[in-house]
Amino acid sequence: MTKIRYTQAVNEALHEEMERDPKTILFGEDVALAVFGDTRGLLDKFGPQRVRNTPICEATIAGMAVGAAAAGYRVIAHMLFSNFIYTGFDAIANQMAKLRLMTGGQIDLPITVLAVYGGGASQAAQHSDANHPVLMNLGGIDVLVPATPADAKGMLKTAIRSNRPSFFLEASGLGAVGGDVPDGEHLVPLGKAARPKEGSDVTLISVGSMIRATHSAAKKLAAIGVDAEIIDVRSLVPLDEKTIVASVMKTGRAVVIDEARDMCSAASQIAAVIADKGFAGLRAPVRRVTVNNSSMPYAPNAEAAIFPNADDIVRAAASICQREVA
Amino acid sequence: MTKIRYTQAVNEALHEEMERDPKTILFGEDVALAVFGDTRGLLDKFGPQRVRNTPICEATIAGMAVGAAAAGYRVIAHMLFSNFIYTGFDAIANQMAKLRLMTGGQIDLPITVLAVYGGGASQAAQHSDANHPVLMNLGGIDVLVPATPADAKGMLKTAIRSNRPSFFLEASGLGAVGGDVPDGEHLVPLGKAARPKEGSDVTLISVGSMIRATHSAAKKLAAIGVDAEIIDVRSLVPLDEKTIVASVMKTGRAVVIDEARDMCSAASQIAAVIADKGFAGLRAPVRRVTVNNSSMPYAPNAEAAIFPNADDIVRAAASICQREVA
Amino acid sequence: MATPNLTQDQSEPWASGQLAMLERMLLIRHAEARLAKTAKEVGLPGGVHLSIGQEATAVGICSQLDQDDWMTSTHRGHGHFLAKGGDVNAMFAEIWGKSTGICKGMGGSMHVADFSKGIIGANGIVGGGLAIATGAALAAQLDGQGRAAVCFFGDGAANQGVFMECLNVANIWNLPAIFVCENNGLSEFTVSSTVTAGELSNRARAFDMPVSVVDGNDVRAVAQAAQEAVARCRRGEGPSYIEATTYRIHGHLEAEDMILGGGTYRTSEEVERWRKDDRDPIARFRSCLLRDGICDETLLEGMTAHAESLVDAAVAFAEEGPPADTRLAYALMGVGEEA
Amino acid sequence: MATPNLTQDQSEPWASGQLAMLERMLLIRHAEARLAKTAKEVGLPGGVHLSIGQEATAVGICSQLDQDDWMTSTHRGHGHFLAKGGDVNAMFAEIWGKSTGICKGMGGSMHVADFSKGIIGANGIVGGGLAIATGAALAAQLDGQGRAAVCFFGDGAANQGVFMECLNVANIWNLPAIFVCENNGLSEFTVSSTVTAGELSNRARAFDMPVSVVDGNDVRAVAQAAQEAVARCRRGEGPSYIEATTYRIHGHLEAEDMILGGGTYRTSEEVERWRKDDRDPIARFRSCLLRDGICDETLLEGMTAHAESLVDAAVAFAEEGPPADTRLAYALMGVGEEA
Ligand SMILES: Cc1ncc(C[n+]2csc(CCOP(=O)(O)OP(=O)(O)O)c2C)c(N)n1
Ligand SMILES: Cc1ncc(C[n+]2csc(CCOP(=O)(O)OP(=O)(O)O)c2C)c(N)n1
Ligand SMILES: [Mg+2]
Ligand SMILES: [Mg+2]
Repeated sequence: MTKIRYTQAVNEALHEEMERDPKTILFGEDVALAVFGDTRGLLDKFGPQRVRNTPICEATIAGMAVGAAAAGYRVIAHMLFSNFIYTGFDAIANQMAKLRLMTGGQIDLPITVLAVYGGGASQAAQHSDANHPVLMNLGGIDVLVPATPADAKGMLKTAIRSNRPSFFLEASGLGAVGGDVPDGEHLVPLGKAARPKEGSDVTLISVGSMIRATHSAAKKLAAIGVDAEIIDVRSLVPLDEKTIVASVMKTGRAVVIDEARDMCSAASQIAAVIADKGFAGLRAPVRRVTVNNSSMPYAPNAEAAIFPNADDIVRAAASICQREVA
Repeated sequence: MTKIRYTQAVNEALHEEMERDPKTILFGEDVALAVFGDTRGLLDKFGPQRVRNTPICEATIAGMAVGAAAAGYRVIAHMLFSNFIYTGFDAIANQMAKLRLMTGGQIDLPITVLAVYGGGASQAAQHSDANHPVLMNLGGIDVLVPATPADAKGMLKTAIRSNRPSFFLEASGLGAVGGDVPDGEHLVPLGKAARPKEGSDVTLISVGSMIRATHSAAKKLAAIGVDAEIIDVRSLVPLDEKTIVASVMKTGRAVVIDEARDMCSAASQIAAVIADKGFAGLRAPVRRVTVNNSSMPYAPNAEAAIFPNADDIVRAAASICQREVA
Repeated sequence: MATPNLTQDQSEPWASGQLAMLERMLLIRHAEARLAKTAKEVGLPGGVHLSIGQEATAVGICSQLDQDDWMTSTHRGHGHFLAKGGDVNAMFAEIWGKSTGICKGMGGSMHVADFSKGIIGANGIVGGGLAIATGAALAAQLDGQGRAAVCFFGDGAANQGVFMECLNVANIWNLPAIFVCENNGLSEFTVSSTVTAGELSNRARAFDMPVSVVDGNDVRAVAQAAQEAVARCRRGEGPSYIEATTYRIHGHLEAEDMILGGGTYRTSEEVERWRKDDRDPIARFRSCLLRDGICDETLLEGMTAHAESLVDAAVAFAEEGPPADTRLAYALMGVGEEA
Repeated sequence: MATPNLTQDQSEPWASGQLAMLERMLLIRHAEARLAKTAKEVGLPGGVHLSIGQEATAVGICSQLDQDDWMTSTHRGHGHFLAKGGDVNAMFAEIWGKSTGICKGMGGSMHVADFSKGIIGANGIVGGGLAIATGAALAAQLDGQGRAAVCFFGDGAANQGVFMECLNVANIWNLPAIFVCENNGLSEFTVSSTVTAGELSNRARAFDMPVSVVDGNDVRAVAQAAQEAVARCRRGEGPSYIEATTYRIHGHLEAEDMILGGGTYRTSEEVERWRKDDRDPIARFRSCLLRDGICDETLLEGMTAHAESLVDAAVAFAEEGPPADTRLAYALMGVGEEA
């Protein structure tokens, strides 16, 4: 085990996978100098054929990823901030998500798109979207939101080797967070949720970036006598419905925590799954802690006011555990 | 009352609203000759200044809508098929949805975007998306999916007069369907669901295009002794949670029917709302009848096999009403 | 298709190359005429966009390509598919929505693709193929085998910003890409000149791209331009732009009359002018071949009959095919059967 | 700002127009230098992108605009905002995240806007302003009041396809739009020439757009080009393209060093060259004004001190302002308080 930062974990995964398969290529805006640090050193190691700075043209970046993958390469495309995904959205939604279907399965599309998502740093509305729900709805695309350095490394490696297109979304608030990562080859399967804490009274289901607030909420809940279980839904597509439902069947209560805007969020999807498949075990309403359908305002205080935090989670959990919050 | 087709209702609304306010303008690809019939006659009546054929450039069409609206016009933009929304998605998700927030409310954006959505006609994956969920998640944009000619006319007129951006989505399967429309000025408020059928055993909550299958399912359910209530969720943003929850509190059971892919669908959102606010009255799991995360295949039999239909609804309802289906 | 030797030397290879081009043009024409007939009389699923009148562009370009070269197409893609060596039976079965279709019935008319022949596919999104072809060109460059990637697109698509983005990327990376604009003067029901500023070819020039503007109804001229562009790709000299002036004889799609409900965007005289033997690409090429003594009327009749028989066989193949697999979509989209 | 009379005639209006331009350039320079200092010493929320070294472009263009004319800006938008008449107090308060900010603290540095002055706003999306400006130009055309819509964008943004789409639409509709490319040779941490094919101005020429390429650090040259373009807008003669060559002295954003972690994309010599008096737009303009006898050193010192005092006042105004309203976002997004 070595303790490294999340960004460093991503960087290691990229280095290892590009080393492993010479048909793996990477391109995007400023990947040479690495805006987020995650692509650092790749150009030097793998050269300007396999690692390319593109012009600013997200539509073409995403479309080229499809074409190069269809023509036999394993493509990693960096889209910088997840808000810039929208600029390339036709190639993502109409081509990447659908080409395998439309061609009757003639091809695989081994594409991994990287992007940093989420708010909390006063980046204002156009640099703060947590837009995994939009990607989840497309079908045909895996959506990954690892919350720890170990998962970041292991899931990214798995995603790059996968023959399905995937979005690997790095929570902007987690980039500097450190954590232990197993030494040597470390792969984490996609589609499996993690359970960082067991508990018996309520299941706190955390999506991606929300893991820290969720851990802190669990501590606060313990103080008022609520024993919370935490599920870290690190993979949204595929979604590990089994683990989620099993936990809720055990605790009887669920709070889903997601930085996305509420409408059609991952939280809503998970709540819907629970209301269907977990109904038999449900003893209370399924609560969602999400962003109330607003984009992020710039002012730190205004952003903090609408950004989901530990207290919101505590309040939601307490409300279904018949506990009073101070 | 006059019986007209859905498309005709849309056309009437456009004529009336452009007549009403000379600052209302319309542009899009081939709006002059009206690919779907909905913009027919507008160029002749309102002239080439206010009604303009654009080049094929959805990014600019959507962006111009924002600019022209910010500069004082009431804009109607036609995007043809809802899949083409993706090509203009930056202007929608990063600009249209956010500009009012980012400017601290300096402006309104009276924009109505028209698009035809949904499958069922062998148009294949790139012309069949039911992508209202993606729009619902953006925040700041109203999303309307009227299911009858009367609602199409009344809601479109309201949407055009509204100062919020809205997407008015016409179900491709409903364009030729006829229905009574009140004579004279007919406005339908946004954010109110309709209840075309009362019932006591289960609430069938239909999103947009699914209304016909839902009605037919209700008839089939009656035959096996299930008295279904139907809610027609004609407005997704704003969503009429009250009407939905009240109905489920009464019937104790809910099936949500939506042509969208399941993940983060409107159906999931509605199911999540029920699992939260309607939990007290729930007597059974909340079922969703949606598309199982696939885009539409071309072959009519393959499309029909994955497209939600009346039998799927009947099965879902029967499963929570302890009824056997033949 | 055998790459025709374009230097007119009366030699056997030259003659057989020329005949191969005509053969392919006839196949496209007859195939599409049959699709029109079937759409009208029996009905076909979905929308059908025909390229009748534009066969010389598809065939001229593809005559210079190998099977290994990549090609992306448009919503009007049957001609490109067949010209690049796609199988007419598999194409018909696809349009009939059968599991014997080239895409197993999952794609239909707007999405015919055959990766084994470098056919990345038609595209329902106007401009959708541009960046995909550019990505394939990147792959071709990395492969280092001298492959080219051709992108067909229309004059309407040339107004999509992604077109210019791709010209830029192809140039800065010196990619073996060939951008082929089929300028038929129409974008759906809009006369392109009313929505297009400047000469399209100047857009390519602005990116320092070699440009050639040719008579798209003269298959030899198209092939000549393609030959040069392909040679540049093979030699690693980077991208080219070819603009072929042509015309579509049929409607934007076969259901056009119904959609337009009496509205018009072009005169029937204009259509008739382009149907004439002095403009029709097949008629023109036939008279060239007759004049050059490469064939005679008998041979031509035989070729026509052969094309028609291939189409008959394709219809039979399509009709006989089993229906599409109703569960395949889930498998291909990678979803479990339980929602 | 008073529209300066650009014909040098030593008359009072001419001189005062020139001084007004210098005044605005000084305000921008001092305001941004203060932002840099505050970002470094105290910290500011979010990312801060400064246009130090590019003041002549913003001021030269906006000197020719009326309050009614529309303008869209970029992520590097403080200069455009101030040049178009935006209030420096309200801008600082915005960056400080206060409810007295021009956008009530909802937008911040990358989104400063003031519709009452035609400032549609800065934009965090590279290329995001292009279609918005084109839409404003459409509105201006429909209004029939002779208004212009100016769109500032960078050489990096010129690689976004929407740029070419907008050139096309602006031309075919003859819109009163002015596309102003601030060509500073850099796109974030990439030297633009490595990702840009051909001359940018040729892209505009391809759409038959009148083009003028000017020294963007010569405010008079920029104003001259703008004057012609604005006149075309006023007369209903359609769009223009202006390319102003310039350079950004500061990093892409103030946190650049931290982000780059030792990596570099330009030499410090290059930066120093552009800092010199013979390149710096303010130093150059000052010597012109001295040479032309429009001002003397005393006046210049007074103007500089005035700019600095305005900035001091702006900081005080920003600091004093009450914090942003924490519920405003919901109200503006039109959501109820209950999720
Ligand atoms: C992104 C997108 N916008 C609009 C359409 C609708 N559409 C289909 S074909 C077409 C016209 C295309 O014109 P052109 O590129 O010249 O091709 P042609 O039909 O002339 O072969 C349009 C607007 C589409 N399919 N995709
Ligand atoms: C759509 C989009 N892609 C990428 C970025 C990240 N980004 C911010 S500024 C910038 C470079 C812009 O260069 P240019 O347009 O020349 O403006 P300059 O910074 O030189 O003023 C990039 C890539 C963004 N903000 N938006
Ligand atoms: Mg065309
Ligand atoms: Mg620049």
